[in-house]
Amino acid sequence: MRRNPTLVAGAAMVGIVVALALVSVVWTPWPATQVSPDRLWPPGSAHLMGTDGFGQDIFSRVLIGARSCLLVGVVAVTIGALLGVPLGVVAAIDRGVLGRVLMRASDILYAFPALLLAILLAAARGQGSTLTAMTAIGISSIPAFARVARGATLQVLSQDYVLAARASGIRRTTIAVRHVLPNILPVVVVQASVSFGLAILAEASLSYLGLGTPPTTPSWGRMIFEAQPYMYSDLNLAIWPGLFIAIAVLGFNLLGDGLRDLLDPTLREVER
Amino acid sequence: MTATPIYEIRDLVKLYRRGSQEVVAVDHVDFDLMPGERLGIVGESGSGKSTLVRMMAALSRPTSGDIAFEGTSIVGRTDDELTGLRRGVQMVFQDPRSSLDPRMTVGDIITEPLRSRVWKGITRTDRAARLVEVMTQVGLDPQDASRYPHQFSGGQRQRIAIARALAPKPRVLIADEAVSALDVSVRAQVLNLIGDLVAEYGLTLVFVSHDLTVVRHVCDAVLVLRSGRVVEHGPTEQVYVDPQNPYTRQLLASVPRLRRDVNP
Amino acid sequence: MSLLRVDDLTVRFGRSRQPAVERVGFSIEPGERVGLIGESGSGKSVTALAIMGLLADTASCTGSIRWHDRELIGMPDAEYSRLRGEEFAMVFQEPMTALDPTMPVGRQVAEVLRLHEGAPPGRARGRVCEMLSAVGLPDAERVADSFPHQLSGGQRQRVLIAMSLINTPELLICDEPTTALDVTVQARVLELLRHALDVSSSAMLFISHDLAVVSQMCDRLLVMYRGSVVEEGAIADVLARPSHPYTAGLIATADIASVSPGQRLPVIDDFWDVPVDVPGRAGARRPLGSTRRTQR
Amino acid sequence: MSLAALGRRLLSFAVSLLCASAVVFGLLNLLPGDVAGVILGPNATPESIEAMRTRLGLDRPVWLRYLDWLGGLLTGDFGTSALSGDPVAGVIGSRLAVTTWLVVLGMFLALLIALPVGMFAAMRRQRVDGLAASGLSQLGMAVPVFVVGLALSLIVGVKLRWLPANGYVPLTDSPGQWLAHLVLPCLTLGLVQGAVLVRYVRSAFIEVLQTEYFRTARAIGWRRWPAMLRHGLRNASLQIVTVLGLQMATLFVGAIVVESVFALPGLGLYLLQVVANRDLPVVQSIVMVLVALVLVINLLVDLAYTFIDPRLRGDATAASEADE
Amino acid sequence: GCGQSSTETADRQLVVGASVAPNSMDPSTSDAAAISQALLYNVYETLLKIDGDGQLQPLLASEWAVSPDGLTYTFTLRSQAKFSTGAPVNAEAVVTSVERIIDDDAVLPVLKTQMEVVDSVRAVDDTTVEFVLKHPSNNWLYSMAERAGIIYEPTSLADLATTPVGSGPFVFSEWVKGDSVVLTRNESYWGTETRLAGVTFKYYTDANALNAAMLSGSLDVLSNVAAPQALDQFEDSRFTVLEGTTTGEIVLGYNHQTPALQDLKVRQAINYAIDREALRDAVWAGKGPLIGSMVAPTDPWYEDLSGAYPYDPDKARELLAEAGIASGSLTLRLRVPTLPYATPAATYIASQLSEVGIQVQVDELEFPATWIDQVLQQSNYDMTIVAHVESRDISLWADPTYYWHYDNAEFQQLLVEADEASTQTEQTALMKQAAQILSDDAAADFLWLLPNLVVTKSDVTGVQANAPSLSFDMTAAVAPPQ
Ligand SMILES: Nc1ncnc2c1ncn2[C@@H]1O[C@H](COP(=O)(O)OP(=O)(O)OP(=O)(O)O)[C@@H](O)[C@H]1O
Ligand SMILES: Nc1ncnc2c1ncn2[C@@H]1O[C@H](COP(=O)(O)OP(=O)(O)OP(=O)(O)O)[C@@H](O)[C@H]1O
Ligand SMILES: [Mg+2]
Ligand SMILES: [Mg+2]
Ligand code: NI
Repeated sequence: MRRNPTLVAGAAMVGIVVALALVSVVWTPWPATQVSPDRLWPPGSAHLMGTDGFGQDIFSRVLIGARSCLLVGVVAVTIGALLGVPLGVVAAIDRGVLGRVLMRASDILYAFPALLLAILLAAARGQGSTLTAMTAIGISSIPAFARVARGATLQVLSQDYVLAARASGIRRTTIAVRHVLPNILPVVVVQASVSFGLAILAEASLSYLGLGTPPTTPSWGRMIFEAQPYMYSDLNLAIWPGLFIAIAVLGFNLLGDGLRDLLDPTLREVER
Repeated sequence: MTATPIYEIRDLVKLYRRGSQEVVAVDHVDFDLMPGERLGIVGESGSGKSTLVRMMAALSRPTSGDIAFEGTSIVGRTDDELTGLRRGVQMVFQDPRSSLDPRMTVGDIITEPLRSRVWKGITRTDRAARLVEVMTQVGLDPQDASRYPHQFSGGQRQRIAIARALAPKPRVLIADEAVSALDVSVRAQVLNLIGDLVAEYGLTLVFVSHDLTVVRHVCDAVLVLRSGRVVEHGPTEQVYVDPQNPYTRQLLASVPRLRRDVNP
Repeated sequence: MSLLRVDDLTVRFGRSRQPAVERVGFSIEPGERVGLIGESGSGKSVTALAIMGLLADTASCTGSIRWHDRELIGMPDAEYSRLRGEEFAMVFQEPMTALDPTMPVGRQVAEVLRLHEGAPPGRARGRVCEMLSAVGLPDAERVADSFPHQLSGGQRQRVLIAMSLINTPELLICDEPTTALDVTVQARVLELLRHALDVSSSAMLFISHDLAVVSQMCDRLLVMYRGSVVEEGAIADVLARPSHPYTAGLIATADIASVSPGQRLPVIDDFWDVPVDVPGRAGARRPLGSTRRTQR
Repeated sequence: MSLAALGRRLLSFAVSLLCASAVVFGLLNLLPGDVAGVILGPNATPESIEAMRTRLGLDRPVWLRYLDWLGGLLTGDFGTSALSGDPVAGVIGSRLAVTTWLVVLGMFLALLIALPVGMFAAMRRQRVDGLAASGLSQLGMAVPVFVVGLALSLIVGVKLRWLPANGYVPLTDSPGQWLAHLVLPCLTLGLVQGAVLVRYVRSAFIEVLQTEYFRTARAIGWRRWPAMLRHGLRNASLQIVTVLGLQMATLFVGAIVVESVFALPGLGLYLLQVVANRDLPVVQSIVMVLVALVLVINLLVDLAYTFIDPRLRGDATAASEADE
Repeated sequence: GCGQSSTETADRQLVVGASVAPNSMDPSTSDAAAISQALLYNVYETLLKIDGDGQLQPLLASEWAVSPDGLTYTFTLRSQAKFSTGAPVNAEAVVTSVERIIDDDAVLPVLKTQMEVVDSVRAVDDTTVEFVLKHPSNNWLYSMAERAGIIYEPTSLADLATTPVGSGPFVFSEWVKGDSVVLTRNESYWGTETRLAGVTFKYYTDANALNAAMLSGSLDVLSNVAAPQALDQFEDSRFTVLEGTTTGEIVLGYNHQTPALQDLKVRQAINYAIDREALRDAVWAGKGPLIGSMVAPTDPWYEDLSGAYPYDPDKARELLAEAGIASGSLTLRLRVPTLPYATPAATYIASQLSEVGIQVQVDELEFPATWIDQVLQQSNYDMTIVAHVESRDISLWADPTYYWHYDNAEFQQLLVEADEASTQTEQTALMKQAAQILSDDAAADFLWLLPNLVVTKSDVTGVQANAPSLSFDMTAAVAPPQ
């Protein structure tokens, strides 16, 4: 631990975000969506981070925003990993038609970057929504997981212990579960961490384009978007959510780097 | 020995495609392996040694030719039809780092062959008993079964690999460069161990190496490969004392020898 | 005066408490061929790299390495670089990876000339081909234009030797130059190396874990064990009267050919029972779950 | 690469394109709402909308429209905009030029930032300044693009008024103005992308630093930086080119955000507009162009690879085992 | 021109920043307001025009006469009027233009409705046109001053969507789709030539980008500030801020088919629950008057009805209780378009309604396509917010099929009577009644009127503060060359 300051820093930052989200479940200083005439207050004792253009308490919104931030990351990463990892593993194990078709599918998917996909999906639903954003970001992270999983699987498959297992008559599916999955886990975890950061950034961008989280749910990306008209006079509105986005993304990136060092120093850079 | 051969290898060919070129890794190889025989396969890097033994263990399919194990062909069989081979043949690989799954305990590694479908009847207690047995045989402390491979030295890891191969009581042990990655100081130990085990259980041994002196020590017959072809095959002593093929002679002559007669 | 004199060299990596090399001292005279032998991880390569000044950034080096009376430890990189490849050179273990895969080998050899002599490209090319022929590469022109992946392991190692000898350095350090090669190729490369050294009359530090090879290449022998030099002397002396159990074991096991087939091979552990005090790390830790000495 | 291998690569590229076109068309034709409503506005009657759909050919079966569109694409005819009635190809062409300038210049800036910083961070990865450099890049990666863009626009454009805060002037109108308008967007893209690149450049060079051939280069007397430039750059560029290719591709899409921050009339901003209008012929074609660009860049990266890496030039490509 | 060519004193080409880009150049077949904004009165002319105070003024017609029964209108055209192609604006051109609106299938239904009342149109001589109406209509003459009344160059009709040709002081020069429309001075304008070299309309989808562009000096005129929170940034000697009115009533529309909203008490409760003044302050920086009904202050029958439902949450809760709605039991979908005023207003309203016990689910629908599809066409909503920018669009409430589904016979009758009223006073009185009904009935919550917040560089003059029509009229603008 002491030897891995990256990991510690990353974990601490992620910890902050998780703590905010947990706290918001039981307590916020003010109702996060309550408008009031106390508009555009600077940070102070009543409102720790001040209030926004609707008189809503920024600190409360930042607290609740941590929830959307984590939710987006968790869902996107889950979609990406659940679909991408098996895809990559199967593509590596089956070098026949199936494997090639899967890899081709993943490559084509790769040509639809998150933002494009989100725009199309959001357009398809006709309205921005957190779910759409999460799905789009998740789907577009599938190829990254697939590639990483495939590469790692190929590497595991080239190890002699797989040959030894085959020589003992162990089935391929058993090999995949017993040897491949545990051994590619570190790479997948690292990728998940990086994808998490990317998902948060993507959600922020989508919110900025008006395709992300809907208006009444506090989300950090949305808060920056809404702070724009006040950019000249009340920078306070944009700084807090901006700061926490940076903390969250930086946290997950550092966590990924730290985990990589911890789990396997020889791991190659993950896909971004 | 009048017994039937345990392996009959006929006109075996293996081609690899490399881009648009073809590489003949094994080129019309023919030989028999008798039960209890200890066969050394020597040759330079890339001469097709590994390819040959992998086909013998049905880990790779020949391009043409036939391999019969205990009288039945193993070529073109599905995994389910290879039960006999899988029970009877085990392998030890070169690199003790990559041949042990870093995320499994030594106990799990050694008993893995017994958990395969070819050994259906074996219970958990049977396996535990066998684990203690083989670990003791190869000179490991059974107490270490819950440790992970990286906690062992190179020589010990190779012992683990050997224990895994011995666990299902195979008739044939194929060792592919089992000592090449080891330090000289450890190599002797492992060689002794293999020699002892083979003698004790009457194993048939296929011992692959590029080091002629090592092969001479454990094997009673040698097969010299060059570019996938057998250039010489005969009893060890005969090959060493009176090599027939110029290539074998060159190989022997190249082995560095300790020079005690240095004059400073 | 010695060509190279190493005193009390200690190398640590990062913050680890165990030094990789501890209080190593030896010297090399002009033209002398010294063998350095020891088990894997005993610190041979680290010693060689310390002399070359090419240790990783994490390494900290103490003690003294003197080259012709000039202290190398702490020498600025610019000055050090002028010595490297010119006065002393090194051949590495892995010929597969020691050459830049994206550059024709001829140009890589020519670089050495240009770096130190500023030779014009035309003349450099001539010298390169000459040198390549000298290390037994018959088709020197073609080889010079090849990329590393188009050459065999033996050819690559010859190119590396050509590279290190082209400026006729006073000292050549070879770190297991033949370990990755086949026996037949190894025999030829060693022969060539001997010949080349005879011509250039350079001194050599030859690292290997194969006692037989060292005995053929060197006059003097250094034995390292867990970071320390445990034995030093003329080859014949050491072989005849090893003073350290590790050396004794090494000699016994190295000579497999002399053990008749089928007999049990001597192992190093056999020699540990002889009580000798091990210099270097007192009470050095045995590897975990270490083989019991009594075990057969 | 052999001719046959090149052929295979091109064939697979074509198959990918075809599949992608089906995906694009399928996805977009699931969208609710159509352009007929937008054209006719708030006061339209259901009958007039039906009539408009018929006029626009929106009532024909989906597969027939797909084939038409595909056939058009193959002959270079991207269809006509349902809203304005003019050919899509021309609009996309002029828009693409803006986006391409943005992406290419942005990437150039990113490289200009990332190469020295990344190399420095790799060289001095154990020192404080090297760590600071990579830490800074980590921080750069954690800030959303639009925040960087807004900040630059606000500070340089509005407060200091050194450069236009946003907007665009075509190169043909006034080269000076054109450049002035592109500086901030390209810088935004360059900073953000550069931060990401630093990471890759750093790790690529760390890898190089640990290779035996780098050690050889040092052993023959190269000093650190020259050795890095002479032997490191080309080898590291193998990895960097891959990353660059991947990023270039996503950049074309990522440019959407930058274009909306800086109101640049590029393809991305246009896409947002036409999606909002459900001008499907245009949306389809833009998405297809973007996707095709990504695929083309991937192809180019593959080819660049064989150009940089001599190991791939001969036929000794990675061995493949046919029967397993 | 008319002799006094002033090329040597020509002012500069002004760059006007605007929010929504046009998607076509034909105002008769595409409903986008941006087309009229750029082209009406600047490029295209009508027989009469609406001036800055909402009054009708002669333009192509020097005078017009109405028969006593209010059915026959006779327009006298200016003989010197001509299109930029050189062709004269004669009675023939007027008849062709009007008949096209009536007969061509491609023309927007709105415009057809406005011209529905025309029974016949006839060229009496080269400069006299006679319209016969089916019944008297006050609205019709007003429509003739807007886009339905544009006089097109008869030979240009085929290419209207891309190359408009008119008789105005500017000629269309270039349209870069989604980015800009360039107009240049009509060197041979029939009337008083403009002093500008031309006008470039530059479009910024993002309201903040528009502000930034103006602040950084890239624009000469900002047609309407869509993010007024930054308005005080323009309080600087570099700029002049003009604050006028538009005809854009921001309406919180109720779907009168939603069962809960059919109850007058519920609608009134909502109106009481919303603090419109605070809402306007938060969302639009306090700019724009509170109106209380669907009438803009530039209309003659304007009355300030904004006091009808003062902010009174208790009253709201009371009314809800009377309507039998328990707190928290009513959930309404507020589906708003992605427009700068709509989403913030939705956030605000959702919060205030939740205080009186109405749950609000806010959906942000992409504008225009999704909003039009979901709200306008399918009426798949309970409440929505949109600004109705057409002038005198109170008539929309008379159409029960329109998306509000407001069906009030009395109101409809009043509107018909007002249209056919023979005097202005009579019409005004009737219209006031109609507006009152909308207010009493809480037909919608009329939030506030979109202000016209024009910013110009301080050397630009002659830009009108009010926007009573869709046109952004640059014909009188003056700016010295730089
Ligand atoms: N999977 C493969 N794909 C393509 N070619 C292969 C593959 N495996 C081996 N070869 C080639 O087949 C030939 C024989 O290889 P093999 O591994 O059997 O040699 P070997 O004698 O075991 O060598 P070593 O001593 O280096 O282990 C070599 O030329 C090798 O490059
Ligand atoms: N860059 C490094 N960072 C940390 N430790 C290192 C580094 N290089 C070497 N070591 C450690 O230093 C010790 C000596 O290593 P060295 O490479 O000198 O061994 P060697 O005698 O050359 O072995 P071999 O015969 O395997 O080449 C080892 O324990 C090794 O782990
Ligand atoms: Mg092999
Ligand atoms: Mg070494
Ligand atoms: Ni080629």
